[in-house]
Amino acid sequence: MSDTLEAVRETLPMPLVQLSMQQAINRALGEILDADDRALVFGEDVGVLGGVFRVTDGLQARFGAHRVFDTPLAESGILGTAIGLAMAGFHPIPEVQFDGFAYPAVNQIITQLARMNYRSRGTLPMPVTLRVPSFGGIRAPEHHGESLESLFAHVPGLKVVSPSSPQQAYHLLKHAASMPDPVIFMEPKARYWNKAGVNLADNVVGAGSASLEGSVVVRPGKHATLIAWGAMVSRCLQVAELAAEDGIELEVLDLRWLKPIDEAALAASVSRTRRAIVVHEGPHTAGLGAEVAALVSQSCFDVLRAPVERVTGFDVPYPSGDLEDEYIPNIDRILFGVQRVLEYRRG
Amino acid sequence: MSDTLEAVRETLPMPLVQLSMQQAINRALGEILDADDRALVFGEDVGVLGGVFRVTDGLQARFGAHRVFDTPLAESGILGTAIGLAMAGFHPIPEVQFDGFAYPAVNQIITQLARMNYRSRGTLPMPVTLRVPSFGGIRAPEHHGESLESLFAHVPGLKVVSPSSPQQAYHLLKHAASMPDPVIFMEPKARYWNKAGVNLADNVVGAGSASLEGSVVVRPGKHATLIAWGAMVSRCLQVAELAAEDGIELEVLDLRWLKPIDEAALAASVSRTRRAIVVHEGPHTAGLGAEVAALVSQSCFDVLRAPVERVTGFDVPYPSGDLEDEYIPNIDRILFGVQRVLEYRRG
Amino acid sequence: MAPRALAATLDTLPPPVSQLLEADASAPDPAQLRDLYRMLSNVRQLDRDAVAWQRQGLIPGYAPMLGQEAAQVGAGAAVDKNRDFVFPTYREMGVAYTLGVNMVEYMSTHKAIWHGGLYDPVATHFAPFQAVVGGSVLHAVGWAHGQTLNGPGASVYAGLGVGLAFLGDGASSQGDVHEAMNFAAIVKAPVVFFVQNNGWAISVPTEQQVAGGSVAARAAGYGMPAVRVDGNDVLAVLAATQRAVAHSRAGLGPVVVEAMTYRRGPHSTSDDPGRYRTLDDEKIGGGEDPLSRFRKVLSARGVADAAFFAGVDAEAQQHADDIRDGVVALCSRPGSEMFDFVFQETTPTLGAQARQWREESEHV
Amino acid sequence: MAPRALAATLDTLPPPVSQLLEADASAPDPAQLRDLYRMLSNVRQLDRDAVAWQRQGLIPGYAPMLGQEAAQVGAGAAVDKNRDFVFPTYREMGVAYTLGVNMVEYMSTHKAIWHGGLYDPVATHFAPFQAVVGGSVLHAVGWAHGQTLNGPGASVYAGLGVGLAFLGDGASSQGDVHEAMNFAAIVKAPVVFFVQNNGWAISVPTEQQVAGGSVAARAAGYGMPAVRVDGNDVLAVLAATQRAVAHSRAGLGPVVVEAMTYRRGPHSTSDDPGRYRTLDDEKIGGGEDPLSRFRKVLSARGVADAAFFAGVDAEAQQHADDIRDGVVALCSRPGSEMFDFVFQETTPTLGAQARQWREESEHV
Ligand SMILES: Cc1ncc(C[n+]2csc(CCOP(=O)(O)OP(=O)(O)O)c2C)c(N)n1
Ligand SMILES: Cc1ncc(C[n+]2csc(CCOP(=O)(O)OP(=O)(O)O)c2C)c(N)n1
Ligand SMILES: [Mg+2]
Ligand SMILES: [Mg+2]
Repeated sequence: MSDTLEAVRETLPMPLVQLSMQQAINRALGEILDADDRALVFGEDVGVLGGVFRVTDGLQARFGAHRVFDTPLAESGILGTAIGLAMAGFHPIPEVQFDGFAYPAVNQIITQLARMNYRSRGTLPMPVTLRVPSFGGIRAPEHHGESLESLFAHVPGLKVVSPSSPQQAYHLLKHAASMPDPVIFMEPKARYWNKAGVNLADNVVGAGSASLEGSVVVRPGKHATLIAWGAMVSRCLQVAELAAEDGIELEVLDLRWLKPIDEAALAASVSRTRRAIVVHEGPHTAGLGAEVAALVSQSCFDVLRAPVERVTGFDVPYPSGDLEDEYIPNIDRILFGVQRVLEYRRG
Repeated sequence: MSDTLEAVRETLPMPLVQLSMQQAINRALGEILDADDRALVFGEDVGVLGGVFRVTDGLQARFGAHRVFDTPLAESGILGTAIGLAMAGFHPIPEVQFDGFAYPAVNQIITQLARMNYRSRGTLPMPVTLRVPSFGGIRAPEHHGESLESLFAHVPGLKVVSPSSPQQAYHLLKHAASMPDPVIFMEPKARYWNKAGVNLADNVVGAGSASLEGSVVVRPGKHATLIAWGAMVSRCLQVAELAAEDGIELEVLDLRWLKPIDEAALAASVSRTRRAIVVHEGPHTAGLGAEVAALVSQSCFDVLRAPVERVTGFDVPYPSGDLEDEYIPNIDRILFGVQRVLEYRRG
Repeated sequence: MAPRALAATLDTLPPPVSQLLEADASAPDPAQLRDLYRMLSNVRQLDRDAVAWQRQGLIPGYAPMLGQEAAQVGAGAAVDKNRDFVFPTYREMGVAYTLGVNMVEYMSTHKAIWHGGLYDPVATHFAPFQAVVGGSVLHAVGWAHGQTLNGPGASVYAGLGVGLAFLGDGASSQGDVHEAMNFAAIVKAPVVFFVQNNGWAISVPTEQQVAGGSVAARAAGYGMPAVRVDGNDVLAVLAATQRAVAHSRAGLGPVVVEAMTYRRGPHSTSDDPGRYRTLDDEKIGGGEDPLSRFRKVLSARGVADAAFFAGVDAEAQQHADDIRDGVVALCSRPGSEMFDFVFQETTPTLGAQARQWREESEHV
Repeated sequence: MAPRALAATLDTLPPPVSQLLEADASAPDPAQLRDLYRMLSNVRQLDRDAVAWQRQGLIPGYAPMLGQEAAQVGAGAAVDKNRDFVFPTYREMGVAYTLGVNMVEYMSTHKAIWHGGLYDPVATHFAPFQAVVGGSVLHAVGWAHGQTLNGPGASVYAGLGVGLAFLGDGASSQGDVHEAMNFAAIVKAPVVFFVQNNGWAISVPTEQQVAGGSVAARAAGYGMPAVRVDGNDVLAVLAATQRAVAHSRAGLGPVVVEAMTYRRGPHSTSDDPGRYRTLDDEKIGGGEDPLSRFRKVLSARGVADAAFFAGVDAEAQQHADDIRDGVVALCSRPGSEMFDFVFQETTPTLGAQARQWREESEHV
């Protein structure tokens, strides 16, 4: 396959292009479909319409309705048929239209997709990349703003990743689609429309990281580490900017892979800063922040100067648009968390 | 309703009776159905058969097929109709036959059951007690040995409880069924058949605790706290017994309520022992142990003498019976965890 | 392509149980006929205005029901508000209106104030606004089975309360809908599955959605009767729904009603139908406007004239304006309500979170 | 109550596409007939023995298929092992046998060695043992749609590979089965939904499970043909399945085959049918034993005699004994395999867990 990719690459425009995340993902999907004729894109409204977020725009026209197709309105069906297609040797890249509509597919995801490789003793791999427009922040109707990473990360057999920028999205999706295991690809829909420069060359992802695995430090700092993913990364960068005005240097770690978690990167960063705040949109209890806090509390036990703070959504159903800003960690709440870890004194 | 309960109580046999957990739950269900004529018990095979574990044995004969009934084989349907029945003023006590078959119902549980009270601004309460025979240890087929507490505990709007003894099971189920909110009642099926004395009088639950809320210290100790729930409680008691032979006094805390978590009891115990090991069957990453470890690491930051240990299932699909003992935390693995916290020295 | 409303009819509903039908299905008298038009006109106006409100920035989004007025008003008018219960989706504005739901409270969900809407579902017999496609269909079955369990004696009327589950052609693909129909047919729950087959699920046409072409046709497989009806003919919808309700009310079990209609507008205000259908498609698929059709019927029967229509339409504009004022005046709910309605009995953890939220958010 | 096998037949499968049928459905010749009996006898023996193994403590549990031999062997014999693919439940031992799956490897799941069994699903065209009721039905649809996408050119034969989804009457209640049938019918996937309606889902009789009484009858609602067949008549099942497979193979889309049979044994070795049915029920519901029925057919046709049957049955006993030896010899898999098969490409976290497991468990 890499030969084909080589060929494709030569026809690509110059490396740095300005793309929104939605465009970056669209471009990545096009390249994947181009390079791998077993790749299929399907889901609700991904064909003629090009997806409710236009992420699959133009793909059906380009690759045909046999490779990019609309399914009936049934998420369990989408995942179940994806599994069957993988058994038939295809590389399905299904979409679930919104985070909150992945729940009907949870049974197929957990009992089938995540287990088929195991159950079959490796004879039936599941190279399925499930795209899920995720997280909140767009004043959408109910169930259109949810964070399922904790649910997915708990499931043995799944890998979970969430890009925070167009650059990440483009490269991580291509990487995920090349993997022989199921990957849940959580797209932060609040960031779909923000443009940024994307380097289309391979292996140029993240600030200084040459790897598509693991986490990335997106801003170095020394007083505390903000750990985030998805849309919370840019919010944490804003917080770091503000804090810098007061002389506080916050490191921002984009966790990126939510399963497996890059434990080494977490430990390395917090060993340096000795203080950590994990930030996420999903509810607090049993959120992925608990896992991060537990890992950091263990690996940095000797050096931590304050308990790991968790600034998260509350243990309430994701609220309606009007209350969204009260629910999602906002700059103030994150700053309060920073303040708590900085001012912590042993009792 | 308490008048009716008063009357029922007078007809009960003498307080202390020997019951298995399966019998204790059966008895509690009978009393609930007796006292509350809006209570309904339904699910797959709960009627004529009396449940695959005989937990509902005799209830259909006693209360009629309109109050104790078999449903078609459809878990989403079971939960969805339970929600509708609750909207019609009933108190449904549905059963999902096994943990791993709750997944098809996850959409109804998360997007509907857990949210209806919120969505309706408190006008449509959901007094639904969902019984789920849970956890592993019985050498059963696939999907019959899983731990869904982390998934459930993360969902805003659900309460989650797991009894560890017949005594707990009897009282907690009656308590849960009297609550106006949805409760997931996770029955440790590996403990269904162990008999123990049950005090049928109200408010006599747990070692010394008069309350049905929160956690219970089931064995006091001073060198470290073992935190567990369900079938792992008795295993931790065994561990404590063994450790005591070496002069190590382990406290065992039965977490009991998995949502809300009794943060005060956790903090109180570990503040005393200054070391903690949390033990559960479910997979490690994003398991409920992460939440417990994060909470303890925060509340006991100043006094903790070692990182909180998590002795859990691995991040692998629940294995077949033959490998079950390799997967579920066994006495040795728990003892290794204890050893790690006791021997920990700051680096 | 022919107008969808003219799709082959199907009617397997046995002849009505006369006694019970009387209450439910006496043919509408002139006053009732005029009332139906009044409702159609109000609903049409409010729907059009809501789209405008979105363009004006008053509400962030809306799901128009243009073209489905007859289906919704006809169905809603067959409901007994005292004992039946409606389980809507996100597009049943017309049913809500017909049931007398306060429309400002209803519209609050589109203003992103509260997901379920601010109306009281218990008082209105109209379940909370539901965004999960197919999500509430099983609730209708459970609720309806509850009426059977209560027994007819629980009501002062003869017959059972009936649950009305609203669903679309797209929703019919969901597993839950199958589970609901099977459950209902097994226990003979008094529930009417009211399908608005409006030709589209966002961009996907019914032909690519409903294998076999008809949701009503599936009823036979469950041993359930069904009626497929011209969903743009308000009287036909009313009559079919009344018959279905009467059947269920009599304890004879569930019924599927499939109203063949057409979603004339976009899926929602953020949709762009031009991407998946032409204006010609819309014209042909939609057929004659349900309101103008009904105006002709009323005129032909001599029940109403142009002056009546003009008066009603003007009144409808006034109502819509009043509702707009109410929607403008709608304030955000206090953030504390995020915590207040999670449980009937809150928990210590949630209490602590609410306190922290208050400290960090309210006083900043 | 009449024997279930005699339930009204239903046949909406159009006349066979002759050319393709030839490969699939030439009427069995005497050798093939004797082979069918051989398979029935082997399956019967192995099934009975497996129950005994459980009583003896050799395996912790087993789900007997007693009474369903004709349904399973008949269906299995219609499969082309080179291009079709079977998606079983937990009770398709007879299909596995017919397909030539190594029975020791198959039985390993009942010995609690490995959930999916030790056989290679890719080599055998028999998907892993599946405990989720209805869980694999959608996989069959996806796999079958993949055959359409591959195109007939991908095969050296004329026609498509066909997916065979096995499901029970109980499974038919699951939402996934509806989603599967709808998907399949929309895309005309070459899939045969083979329903063994054996009267029971554990303790729940079909009458309380399948509204309308027949899974095959639901096919019409999806615009799909169906055949309901006497599931205890191996030749009838074979013929029906062959016709269904030929239909799908020709690109004409999915088919439902409903084999009316009876679960003569308990649901599993831990079940106690005495709690929910009488011995009389069993006798009447089961009708005549499928094996003795087939023996009569073979005798009447002069294809086999008592000596043949005795020989085959003795051979079957020998095979079952050999398999027993294999099952006895089956060793536990090393615990490290828990970690080895989670992913194709393992992760650092999992690697660390495997190391810790090894340190704490292997060396104790
Ligand atoms: C379970 C679920 N999946 C996907 C969606 C996204 N979605 C919202 S409406 C819709 C189409 C629904 O079509 P239909 O049931 O025909 O109703 P209509 O919109 O035509 O009224 C989709 C796919 C959803 N809300 N819920
Ligand atoms: C999703 C799911 N729910 C519940 C169960 C428990 N269970 C196992 S078999 C069975 C009955 C299945 O009946 P049917 O589909 O008719 O197949 P049969 O057992 O008769 O072969 C049940 C309820 C399960 N395995 N999977
Ligand atoms: Mg529609
Ligand atoms: Mg069965």
